[in-house]
Amino acid sequence: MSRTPSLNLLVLAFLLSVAAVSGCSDSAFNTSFVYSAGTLDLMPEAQNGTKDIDGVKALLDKRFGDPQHLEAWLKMPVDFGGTMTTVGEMTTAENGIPVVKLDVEEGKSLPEKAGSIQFVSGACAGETVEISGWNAETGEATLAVVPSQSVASGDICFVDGGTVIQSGRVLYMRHCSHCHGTSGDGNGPTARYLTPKPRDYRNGVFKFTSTNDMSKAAREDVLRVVKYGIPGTYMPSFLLMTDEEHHAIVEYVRFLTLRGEFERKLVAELSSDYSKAALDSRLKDEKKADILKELNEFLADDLKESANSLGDELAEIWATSDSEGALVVPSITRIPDSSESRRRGRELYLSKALNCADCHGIDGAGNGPQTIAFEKNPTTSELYNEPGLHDVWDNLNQPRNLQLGMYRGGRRPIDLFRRIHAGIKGSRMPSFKNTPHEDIWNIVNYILSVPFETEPGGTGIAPSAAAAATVTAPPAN
Amino acid sequence: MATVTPALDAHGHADDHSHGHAHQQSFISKYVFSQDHKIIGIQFLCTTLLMLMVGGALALAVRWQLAFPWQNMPVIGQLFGLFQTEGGQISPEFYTMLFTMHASVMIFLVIIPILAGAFGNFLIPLQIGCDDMAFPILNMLSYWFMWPAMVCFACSFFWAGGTAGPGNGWTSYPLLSDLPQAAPGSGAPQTFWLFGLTLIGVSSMMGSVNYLTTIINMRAPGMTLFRMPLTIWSMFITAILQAFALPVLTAAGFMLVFDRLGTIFPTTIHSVFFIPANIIVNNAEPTVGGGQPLLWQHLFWFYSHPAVYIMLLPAMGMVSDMLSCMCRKPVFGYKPMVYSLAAIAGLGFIVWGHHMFTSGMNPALGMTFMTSTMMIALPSAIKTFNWIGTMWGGNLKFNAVLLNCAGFVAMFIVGGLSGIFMAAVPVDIYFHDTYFIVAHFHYVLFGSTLFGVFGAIQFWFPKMFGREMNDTVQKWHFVLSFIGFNGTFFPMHLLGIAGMPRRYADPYLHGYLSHLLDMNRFMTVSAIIMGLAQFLLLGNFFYSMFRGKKVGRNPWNANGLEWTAPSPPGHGNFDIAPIVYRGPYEYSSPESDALGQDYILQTVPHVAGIKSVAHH
Amino acid sequence: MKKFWALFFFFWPTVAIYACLIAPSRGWWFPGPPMSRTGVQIDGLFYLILIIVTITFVGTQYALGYVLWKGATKEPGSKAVFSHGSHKLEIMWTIVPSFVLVFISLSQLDVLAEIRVISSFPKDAGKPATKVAEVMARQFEWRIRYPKPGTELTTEPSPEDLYYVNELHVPTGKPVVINLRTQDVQHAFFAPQLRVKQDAVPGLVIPVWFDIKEVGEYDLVCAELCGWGHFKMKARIVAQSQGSVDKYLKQLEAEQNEDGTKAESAEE
Amino acid sequence: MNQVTFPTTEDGLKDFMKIVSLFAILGSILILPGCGRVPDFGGGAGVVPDVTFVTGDSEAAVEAPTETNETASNEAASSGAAGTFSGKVVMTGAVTPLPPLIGKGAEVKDKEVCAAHEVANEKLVLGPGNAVQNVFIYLNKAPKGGKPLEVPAEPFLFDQKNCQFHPHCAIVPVGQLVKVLSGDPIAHNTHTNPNKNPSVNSLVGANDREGKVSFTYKKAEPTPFNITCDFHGWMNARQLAIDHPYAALTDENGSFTIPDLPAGKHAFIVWHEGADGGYVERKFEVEIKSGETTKMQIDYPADRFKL
Repeated sequence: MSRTPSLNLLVLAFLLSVAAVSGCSDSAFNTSFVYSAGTLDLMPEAQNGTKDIDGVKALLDKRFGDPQHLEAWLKMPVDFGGTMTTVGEMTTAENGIPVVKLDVEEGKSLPEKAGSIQFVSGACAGETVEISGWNAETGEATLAVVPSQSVASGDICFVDGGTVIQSGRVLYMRHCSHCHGTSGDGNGPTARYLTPKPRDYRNGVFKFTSTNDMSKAAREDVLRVVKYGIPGTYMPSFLLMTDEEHHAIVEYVRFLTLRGEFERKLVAELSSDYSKAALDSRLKDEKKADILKELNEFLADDLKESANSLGDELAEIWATSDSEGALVVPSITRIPDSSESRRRGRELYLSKALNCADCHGIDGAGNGPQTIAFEKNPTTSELYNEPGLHDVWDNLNQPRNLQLGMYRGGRRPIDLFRRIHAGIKGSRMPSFKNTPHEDIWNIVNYILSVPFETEPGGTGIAPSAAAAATVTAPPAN
Repeated sequence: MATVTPALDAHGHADDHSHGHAHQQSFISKYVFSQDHKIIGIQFLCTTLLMLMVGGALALAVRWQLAFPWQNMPVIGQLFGLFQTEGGQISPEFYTMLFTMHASVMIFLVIIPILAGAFGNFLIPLQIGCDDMAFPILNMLSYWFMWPAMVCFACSFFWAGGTAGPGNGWTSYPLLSDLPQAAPGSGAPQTFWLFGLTLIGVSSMMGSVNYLTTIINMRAPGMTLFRMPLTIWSMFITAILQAFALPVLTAAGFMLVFDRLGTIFPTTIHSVFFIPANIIVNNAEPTVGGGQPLLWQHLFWFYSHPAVYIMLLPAMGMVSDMLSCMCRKPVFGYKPMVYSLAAIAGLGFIVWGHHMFTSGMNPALGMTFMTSTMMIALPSAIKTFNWIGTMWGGNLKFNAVLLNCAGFVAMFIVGGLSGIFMAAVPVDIYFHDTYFIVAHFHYVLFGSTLFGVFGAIQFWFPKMFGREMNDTVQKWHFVLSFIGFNGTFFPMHLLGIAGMPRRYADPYLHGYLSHLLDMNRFMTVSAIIMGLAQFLLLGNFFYSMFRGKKVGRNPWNANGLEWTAPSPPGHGNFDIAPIVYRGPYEYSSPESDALGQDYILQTVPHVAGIKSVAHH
Repeated sequence: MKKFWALFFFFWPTVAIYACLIAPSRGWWFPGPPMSRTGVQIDGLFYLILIIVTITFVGTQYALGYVLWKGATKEPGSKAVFSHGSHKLEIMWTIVPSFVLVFISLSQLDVLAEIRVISSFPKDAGKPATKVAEVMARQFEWRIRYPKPGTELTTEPSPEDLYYVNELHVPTGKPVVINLRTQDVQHAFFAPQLRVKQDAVPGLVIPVWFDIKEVGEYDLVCAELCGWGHFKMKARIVAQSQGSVDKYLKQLEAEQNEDGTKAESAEE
Repeated sequence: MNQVTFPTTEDGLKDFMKIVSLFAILGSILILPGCGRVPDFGGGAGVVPDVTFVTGDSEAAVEAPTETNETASNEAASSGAAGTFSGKVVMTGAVTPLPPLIGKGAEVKDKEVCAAHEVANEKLVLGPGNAVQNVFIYLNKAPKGGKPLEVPAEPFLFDQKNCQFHPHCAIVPVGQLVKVLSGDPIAHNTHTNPNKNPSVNSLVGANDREGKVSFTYKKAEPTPFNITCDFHGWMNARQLAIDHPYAALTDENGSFTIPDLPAGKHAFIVWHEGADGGYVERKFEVEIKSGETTKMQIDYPADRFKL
């Protein structure tokens, strides 16, 4: 009888340590990418497809994988890391171990060291083979094992593929995921406490870009945000990472963005006819069986085709956005910052032709009439619950208070020029690309002087620095 | 003579009539809403032991993150199923909540109540020889006020599904704790936390008023102040500390609450005690106000530094009692012990500034606070030497009680010495808010106080339940806890010297800290050992409560009054109202020799008769 | 078994001391030698205290072990010494420590004054040390504001100031002052290698001075809980010759006035 | 003399406690190897994911789209069998015409321009006999054997006057240039919210008659999308980008005509911005006979209309 409590205690201790150890097992808590609300609004058959027909989820996962097993979709404009080569000829050493001669396209060079090659096309596509010997000059790789299938010349294979995206994933999970979420949906555990909300990459929209209004963000833009943070938000500066780390993170963010946008495009193909809502209304005068039949046909050919064309579109727009052509470059150099130029800038700022004050307020305090007006959600054309301007993420997104001297997209004149010229993507700030660049420069000069005005809404002439207290003491609105 | 025999009976059998008064009580009034100081004390003890495990679990979660940053967290991670998509990793704001709640639970729900609440309640009437506390109902309330406090803490932690909770550290410095938008859990959870704090304050205040009155007014005949056991002295001084320091904290707490309510009722309540103007946090409107955050630090530490001694003095007193019993030897320098207790308490009120050496406080203040802080090391030193002196030449009984007391002394030395580094301002400028601090206060609060408590639990267990705890298990518990403890906290000194700041969820981001990961792993493993070891204590405690070996009134052959009462004492404690003839530490005295034993109860009259009887 | 316990209490302080002895070789010690003058002084004081403390530690711990050993080796049944203590001893171990403690605290004062008392800030060639920059802490980064080259730092921003984040460039070999302030909650400016730490308190502008001996990069971290991202406030202090600091500021000024067209022309 | 006796323990208790304490150690030691393998953790930051390269598309799939287009055009060239679909959309049930959005001289933003004339509410424009204007009737996909879309060379002019878009509704062939004009002395911004095409949000200067702002739709849209002016919340227009010629918009008499439809069954989408969910009919089945004109009336129940 003196045993019973002892047994209980044993069991307790046992459970405890088992729980502790099981917490460390590999299987527990595998990280996963979440699907967008749009996907989950589709009718289940559209999401999951059937055994042999891919639904949206399958189409997505086959091209992007999950956080433990990333898929590198070659056509995506992302530097996954590694060197792409083609198999020249394949010889066999006396010991029966095959030696592969790898050719790299002109301009590129083979890496000094190489650990493995991964075949992308050919018989053994998807197979990764360790390299026992490597000659960087000739590109001869002695394979550690014999590939399962025969390797034909012309097969494409990667040398040490995916290294960048790998370290990007690791860095992202350590530094970014708790706000931006594992899948870049801006909904990590910390996100709920932050205003403004962390960016949801999946719309493929980044606010502060150097590119023109119809382009996406360039690598450079994402890099700037990572390095210097966004003043006035919780996005901190990660300046002190190495260049490799910066590069890896930027590429992984691009990867997540493309995944999200690809998902959105797939959903756009289906949502009008096969969303849950559409299904309900259709069931009034159609039979479920017919709809399913139709859906399966659609998934089987139309969507399968468009999946590829959509991928090409994405690749194209993101690639071009990264090119010189997309950059916003002023046609004239900055108008020298003079009181005259500022006065002109203020006139333009207040003019009905440009309407800046409508949102930013006549004294630049970000309190224009638009901020108290109720507006409609442009897609559903329903009124928002709270007054003020909203962005494409449906978050309240008030115009900047220019008196604080905090410039989220950067404080260089060129940054402000680009904000005005290209607008702020995803927000209600329109593009002023047709406004003469001279005028834009005048406005820039005025805006830069606002924090130092002697009295709010003044002439925009900077006082002596001593009177510049308005930076830290803006009039409470 | 005959009247004292039952009291003399070493292996005495509890007499039934001592329980006389207890019959007509219902179960509820006897064991739940009891006004009997013993029951209340035991209620406190069980509650705090439970909370000890809770706080420990939180600590282990913290250690987990430090050893395996951003890896999925076992046990707790699975319990709450946190952050599935994040792979169950602790998110940074949850980390801040973990260490905040660990400190809050351990300080306010474990250490303060277990000393004053549990042992203060149980021992004061027994040791000064009265039948109960001065205000039994107040006493009962002081226990039952802990529950709303615990509920408040629970609310603050589990608000919004387990990942909210105050994340501002137990010191909750403004503005972080003042502006709801400043940090996760600075909203409702922080307010709950403050209410919980206030309720705890109410509970301890009730307790201390009670202790003061009881100790001053209800001592048994002959129990002069300098015949009181050091336990009673320490409880007495602790009660004074609490009575004077608590109101300040309560006031500060309400000031903070009013500041916070300002954001909810901007028109009615809108104080800005701690809020300066034009602060922009989390993209909110700039603040209005002309408050001063430093004010909170002054008010808070004016309570919380004395509170450190509230968390230590009773343990010191109890250890003195236990040591002298286990060494069968009077306490070395009884009066110096009393005076140094008083000195610590006195100085404790004028050293709070040493928590603020880097806060931008006037340097002149820094100098005075440095000197007073240095001085407070003196009485502590005296006590240490006296404890060693007590053990010297003693007839040591190597049981877990003695070991825990020795552990107490050893750990207290470390904690005291590391304090000197922080007392010196220039050195503290470097050590402030590094792990050196963490090491220091864990050595004082865990190393000293808890080892003292572990001993005390075993020492007075027979008086509580009439049974004894298993000594072997207690020894296992001691050695595992001791090794685990030092393995966990001694390296923290080195981390501090290496400049690792506190409250970092991921120190290894910083180049100069990245090599400390392995050491942190080692510390975490030690912490886990220590944590598991506590199950031995609990197991032994509850097992012995029902199955332990029955013992008589005085199993340790100690001198104190409590040992003349039956085990467990019935309602009203003593079967004969005790009369005190001498101090509590007369072990191995000539008189006791005369009785042919190495102890002599305080109630034994020293009439020449006894000697002569012995001579025949 | 008794002996075992006595030895146990001899054993652990020995391990502790051993750990401390090997610590520096394992990198469990200061992050490099002190790189500022006050840093050197602080380390000096630390080692002074360390010596005193170590002696006390060894003395008391082994005394504890010793009395336990005596108790363990006492033959069973023998009587304990009956003593209520000794006045001489009490007085002795009251006086001695108090002298030591007073000595320690006095030895700190001048260094403290030099570090904290503004009136005793070191002079740089007769003039008060130059204010090189304002360091504005915010959740969770350090925003640095330099005066336009050739101008004085103003307490509040002026139009021509230069801004950067998480990287503070200062000249070596002479005392420099920064204005420390915070935009939101409380932070602390902690440069481990320089042994400099000062809280940034909301509503206050606190001048902090230090002088860096050698050119190099030194960590700058936050040492006061400032929210969930406390640990993210990773920055560095870049100590350079005055010349290269000026060069850096010139270049920063150029970048800051970048109007996007120069780059163009450069390419063509 | 009576010796002080210290507790001795019953053996059972003793060894069970020993087991437990051993367990305490054992348990914790188990945890070491358990968690030592940091990189192997599921989830968390430590995991290095494995990366596989995928081409994503099977060859067949790649060619598929081009192929179908060709067939479409080929058949169109060959087959002459075509008919016309015409008719009118009529609202059935109790109809109450909508009050104007903005009365003349009403107190609105930029009233001197926007309230200069009455701004009618074009969400529901009724013709004689409750005929409904601005209803889109179109096929969601080019039919087999249909004509290819010829894109008009001249741009589509999208004007705005008195804070109102003109036209309110339009069908814009994919690839046609859209020029945004303004006849107002104040700034507007044209903000398109398409589903598949990139969104445009650009400022339209005052009295911009040459259409500085211009763009083309690259893809067909499943439904007409909303175009707004963020300065004047009430302004909106609807446009349908489409990649085949088989779409029509009802005129002020609610009537429409879609010529050259290949003979056979067709399912038309009937869409109106006022209809609940947009669709008046998701599938309006029509049988087209070669060389004939199929006339039909499409009923638009008033209760489907939601304000």
